[in-house]
Order: sequence, then C-alpha cells, then structure tokens
Amino acid sequence: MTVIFGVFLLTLLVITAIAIVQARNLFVSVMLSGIFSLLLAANFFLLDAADVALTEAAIGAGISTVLLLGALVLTADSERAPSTNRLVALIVVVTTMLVLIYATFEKPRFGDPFAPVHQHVAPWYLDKTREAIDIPNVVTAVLGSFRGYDTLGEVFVVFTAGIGVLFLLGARSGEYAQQGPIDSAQPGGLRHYLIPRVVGRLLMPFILLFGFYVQFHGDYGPGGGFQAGAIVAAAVILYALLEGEDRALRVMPRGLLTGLIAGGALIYGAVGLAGIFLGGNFLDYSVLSSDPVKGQHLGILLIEAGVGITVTGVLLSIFHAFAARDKF
Amino acid sequence: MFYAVTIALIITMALALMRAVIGPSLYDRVLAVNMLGTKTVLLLAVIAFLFGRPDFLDLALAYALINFIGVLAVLEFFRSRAARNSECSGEDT
Amino acid sequence: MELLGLYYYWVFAALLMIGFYAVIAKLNLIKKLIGLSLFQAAVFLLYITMGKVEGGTAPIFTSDNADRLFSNPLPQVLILTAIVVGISTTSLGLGIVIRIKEEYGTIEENEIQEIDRQ
Amino acid sequence: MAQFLDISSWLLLSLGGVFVFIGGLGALRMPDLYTRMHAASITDAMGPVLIITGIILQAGLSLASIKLTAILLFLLVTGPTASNALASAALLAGKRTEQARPFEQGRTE
Repeated sequence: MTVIFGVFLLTLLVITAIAIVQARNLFVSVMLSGIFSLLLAANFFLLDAADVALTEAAIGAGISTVLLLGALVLTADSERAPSTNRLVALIVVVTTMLVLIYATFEKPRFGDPFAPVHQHVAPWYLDKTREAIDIPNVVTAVLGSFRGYDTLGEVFVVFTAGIGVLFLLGARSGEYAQQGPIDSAQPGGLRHYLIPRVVGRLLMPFILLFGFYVQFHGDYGPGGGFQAGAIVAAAVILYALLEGEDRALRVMPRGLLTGLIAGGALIYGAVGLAGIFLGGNFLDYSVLSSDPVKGQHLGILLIEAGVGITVTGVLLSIFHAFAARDKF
Repeated sequence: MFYAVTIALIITMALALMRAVIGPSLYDRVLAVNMLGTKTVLLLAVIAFLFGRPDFLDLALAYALINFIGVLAVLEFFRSRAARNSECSGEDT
Repeated sequence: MELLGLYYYWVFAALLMIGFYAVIAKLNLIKKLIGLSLFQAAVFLLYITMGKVEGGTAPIFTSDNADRLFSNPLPQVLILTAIVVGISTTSLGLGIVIRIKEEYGTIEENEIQEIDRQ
Repeated sequence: MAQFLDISSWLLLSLGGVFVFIGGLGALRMPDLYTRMHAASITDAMGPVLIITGIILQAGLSLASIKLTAILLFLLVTGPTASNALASAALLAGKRTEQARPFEQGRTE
C-alpha cells in the first residue's frame, strides 16, 4: 500500500517538474518548485529517510523560495525568448531517457534487502553505531563520526559558496553600511501588514526554539546541524521580511555573519586537530574524553554545532547579499 | 483507517496541484502552494502513525512552522515589485 | 509488483531528463538553474530509493525496534549534506546571474551572446 | 472505553478526510480567485482540527500528542494568516471578484 502512495506521489512529482519547465513566467516556476520540494520531502519520508526529508523541509519550504524570489526581483519576471532547438533537445532527452529506462531493467528490485548497496558498509555502520558511538540516530553517527571527513568537505563547500556569493555581490556593501540610521519614513519589509506581522512575531521564537531542538536532538531523532542551521536562518529571514532588512542587519550585523561562516568551519577543523593533539587521528573523537564513547558524543555535538553555525551564517549572508542589491 | 485519510489527502494534493498548474493568476498558484503545504503537514503526521514511528512528527512540525515564510516572501515580492513599478511610472511622467 | 518497483527508477530517469531539457533548451539563465536543481533532485531521489529496504524502517534506534530491519543509512547521509550544498551552490549561480544582469541588462542567453559578439 | 475512543477517532479522521477533499474540490472548481481562497482556507482550518484530533485520540497521552497539539496550533495560526496575506496582496494588485469587475476600470491604484 505504501508503494502505491509512493507511486502516486512520484507521478505528481513528474507532473510538477514538467509544469516547472513549461511555465514561461519565472514566478510560476518558483512557486511550482515549492510544490516540488513538498512532494519530494513526502517521498523521502515514505522511503524511510526521515533526516533527508527534514533537511528538504527546512531548505525547500522557506529558504529556497526566498532566495529564488530575491533573485527574481533583481533580474526578470519571465522568460523572453522561446527555447531554441527544441526538437533537437527533445530528441536528445528522450533518447537518453529511453537508454536510462533500459538500464533500469538490470537494477536490483526496489527494496531488495540483498541488493549490492546493502551488503558492503551499511551493516557495519549499523552494528558499530550501537557499539562504538551509542547514539540512536545512525545517520547522525555516520555523518558526524564515521564519515567525518566527507562532512568536513561538504561544510567547506558550503563555506566556499557563501564566500563566493559575498565576493560577487557584497562589493558595495561597505558604502551601504555607512548610510547612517534607518530611514524611518520608509520602513522596509511588511511593517504595514498588521496581521502577518503580529503572527510572524509570535511564531519566530518558536521557530528558533525548534531550530535549537533539531540541533541538539539530532543524536536521538531526525535532525542535526544542517537542518538546524537552515531552520534558524529561516527564523531570522522571517524577522527580516517582517521588520525590514535593515533591522535584521542591526540584530545580526554583516561582520557577525561572516564570523559565523568562518567560526563554524573553524570549530569543525579545531575538533579534528584536537584529536591529533590528544594522540588520535584527525577527526577521531574517541580521544576527546577518557571514555571513548563519551568522547564520540562530545565530538559529534561539537562538529554538529560547527555545521549549524556555518550553515546559518552562509544562508543569512546570501539572503542579505541579495536583499542589499535591491537598494541600488 | 489511516489509509483512507492518506488517500483523501493525496487526492486533495493532486487537486491542488492541478490548480497550481492551470493557474490562471499568480495568486491562484500561491493559494495552491499554501494548500499543498497544509496537506503535506497532515500527510506527514498521518504517515508517521501509519509507519508506527510517531517520533517523526518533527517533520510535520517543521513544515507547520516554516511554510508560512514562503507565503510572506511572496507577499514581500509583490510589495517590492509594486513599489518598483510605481517608482518607474513616476519617473516616466 | 515488479514493474511498480522499477517505476521509482523510471521517475528518476524522467526527472533527470526534464531537468536536463531545461538546461539545454531554455535560454533564460534562471530557468536553467531551476532545471539544474530538478536534475539534482532526481539524483537525490535515486540515492534514497536505493537505500530503501523493504519492510525496513528509518535507521534510528528506539527502545522497541532493536530487532527490526533498517534502511541503509549511507545514502541518506550523502544526500542530507548534498541538499544543503545544493542550495548554496544554486545561490552562487543566482549570484552570478544577478551580476550578469547588472552588466548586460539581460539574462537571456542569446541576447548575452549577441552583446558579446559586438 | 478504548472502543469508544477508537470509534470516535475513526469518525473524526474520516470526517476530516471528507472535509479536506471537499476543500480540494472547491479550490479546483470554484469560478474565481476569492471563492477558491474561501474554499481552501475554510478546509485548511477545519481539516487539521478533525484529522489531528483523530490522531491524538489514537496516540493517547504521550510526547506525540503534545507535538500534534503544537502542529495543530501552528497550523491554526498560520493558515488563516497566510490566506489573509494572500487576499490582501491580491486586492492590492487590483484583482476584483467577478461581480465587482465593472469597477475595476475606475480604480487607479
């Protein structure tokens, strides 16, 4: 029965994807991408990937819509020219799709417990998590400890992307910051919309609280630094939308955000180096405490904090970079 | 019984998706996104119980909290676009 | 049942190619980026589909499921980080598009090429 | 008692399902934006109340039911607000209902 739900949702997913590509109005495409993200998260959930679904929820529901709309304000609302070489593209795409579909007949059956994917490291991770790390969420254990290098790499990719956006768009932000006090005659944001503003202010502390819950409950349930960073960033973006971007920058100035971007990555790296100094390997948390299991707990807690801080900093910096560009 | 509710929710999602695809106005699509958001929250809550893993309600909670931001972003988008358009027309005259 | 199982892979192929179509056939740069993120989503879906074990449950231990079959945690870890990386790289792309708009005054590929040729 | 809870939760769940479905139908079939919004927002408020109360009756008193209550509260607060925000945005952009269309030309906003 779940398979049938999955199939139905996947069909909706394909319809949405076609509609996204078909729509000439870019705003419509962005709205449909929001729907795509919702359906994708529901599918992930049906496929037992609660952590991934939570990440998709945290990113897709708010932040990606906000960023895409921010870019649309700065560029254009709709496509001007029709697509070129439509026929050639269609032929290429359909041929490739048929080849891919032909290839699927060789694939292991959906959900087969004896598929090659499930034979190699996964059982080892499941066993060792109980033994060596002793936290209930295997995904967090693999993310933080067994594949700590991977995650470090990903954090640095996020870090680099954030720095890249700041380089591209932040050039004139220095002048802008010296403009003096907020012009109260023209308040930005949705300050004139009373009802959304009151409700948004009511909601914001709960979103922050939920973000911290996801951060620190990540060892026991779905959650962790990546999701929490996105949720906390969403809360601050909500504040910026309601009260105007200037006020949000007063609460969290650009310098602080840059500090967060660097600081989170630094925490992660420092935990790795601490392992070396205490006589273990890079990113080996067992030596952080006298009890190896406690050391693992401590290490995962610290690196998840680092991940959360970096992700929050990067997403907020990108948002502010886009929003500040609007003023010129 | 959870199955019946799940089916009703999924069919409603399909209906809302149809509204989002045919439009016709931008607001209709925003309405459909908002509707789908609520339906997804309910779907996730029901499925969490269907699977017997009520600890996954966090997901539904995340959507219930964050979906709102998307709608506000759209509102802000409309507002800033309207402000921009009026500015431009002001320059023209 | 056999075909229903393969349906997941077919959807992966379809989504991948829909995204690819947007990247190669559309001229608008933002549309291309949206297509790229569809492409990305298709890959996410493939990984998560392969990680699913029939009759399994999400790989989070609770007091009463120690003896159950768990889905594969590894693809989930890879995709979880990839989603966040995906949004940051998409924003980087959007940043580049915004700069292009500021320099060229358009985000349509053919118009940009025309300006470049002059 | 357990049977009573079961039956009432089933009743609530199925009623919620019917409500949600009617809302979807309304959002698809109604003639113009504001009527569609009306159909969608009413069921967005009523559907969650029924369905989540139904699930709470199944869950009993536990952490899950507290989370469900929180979800219900957030949905009840945000849903109508989102509808209100959307309606005011549409109104500001000069969208009128079918009946009011003749006045549209007279508006300069």
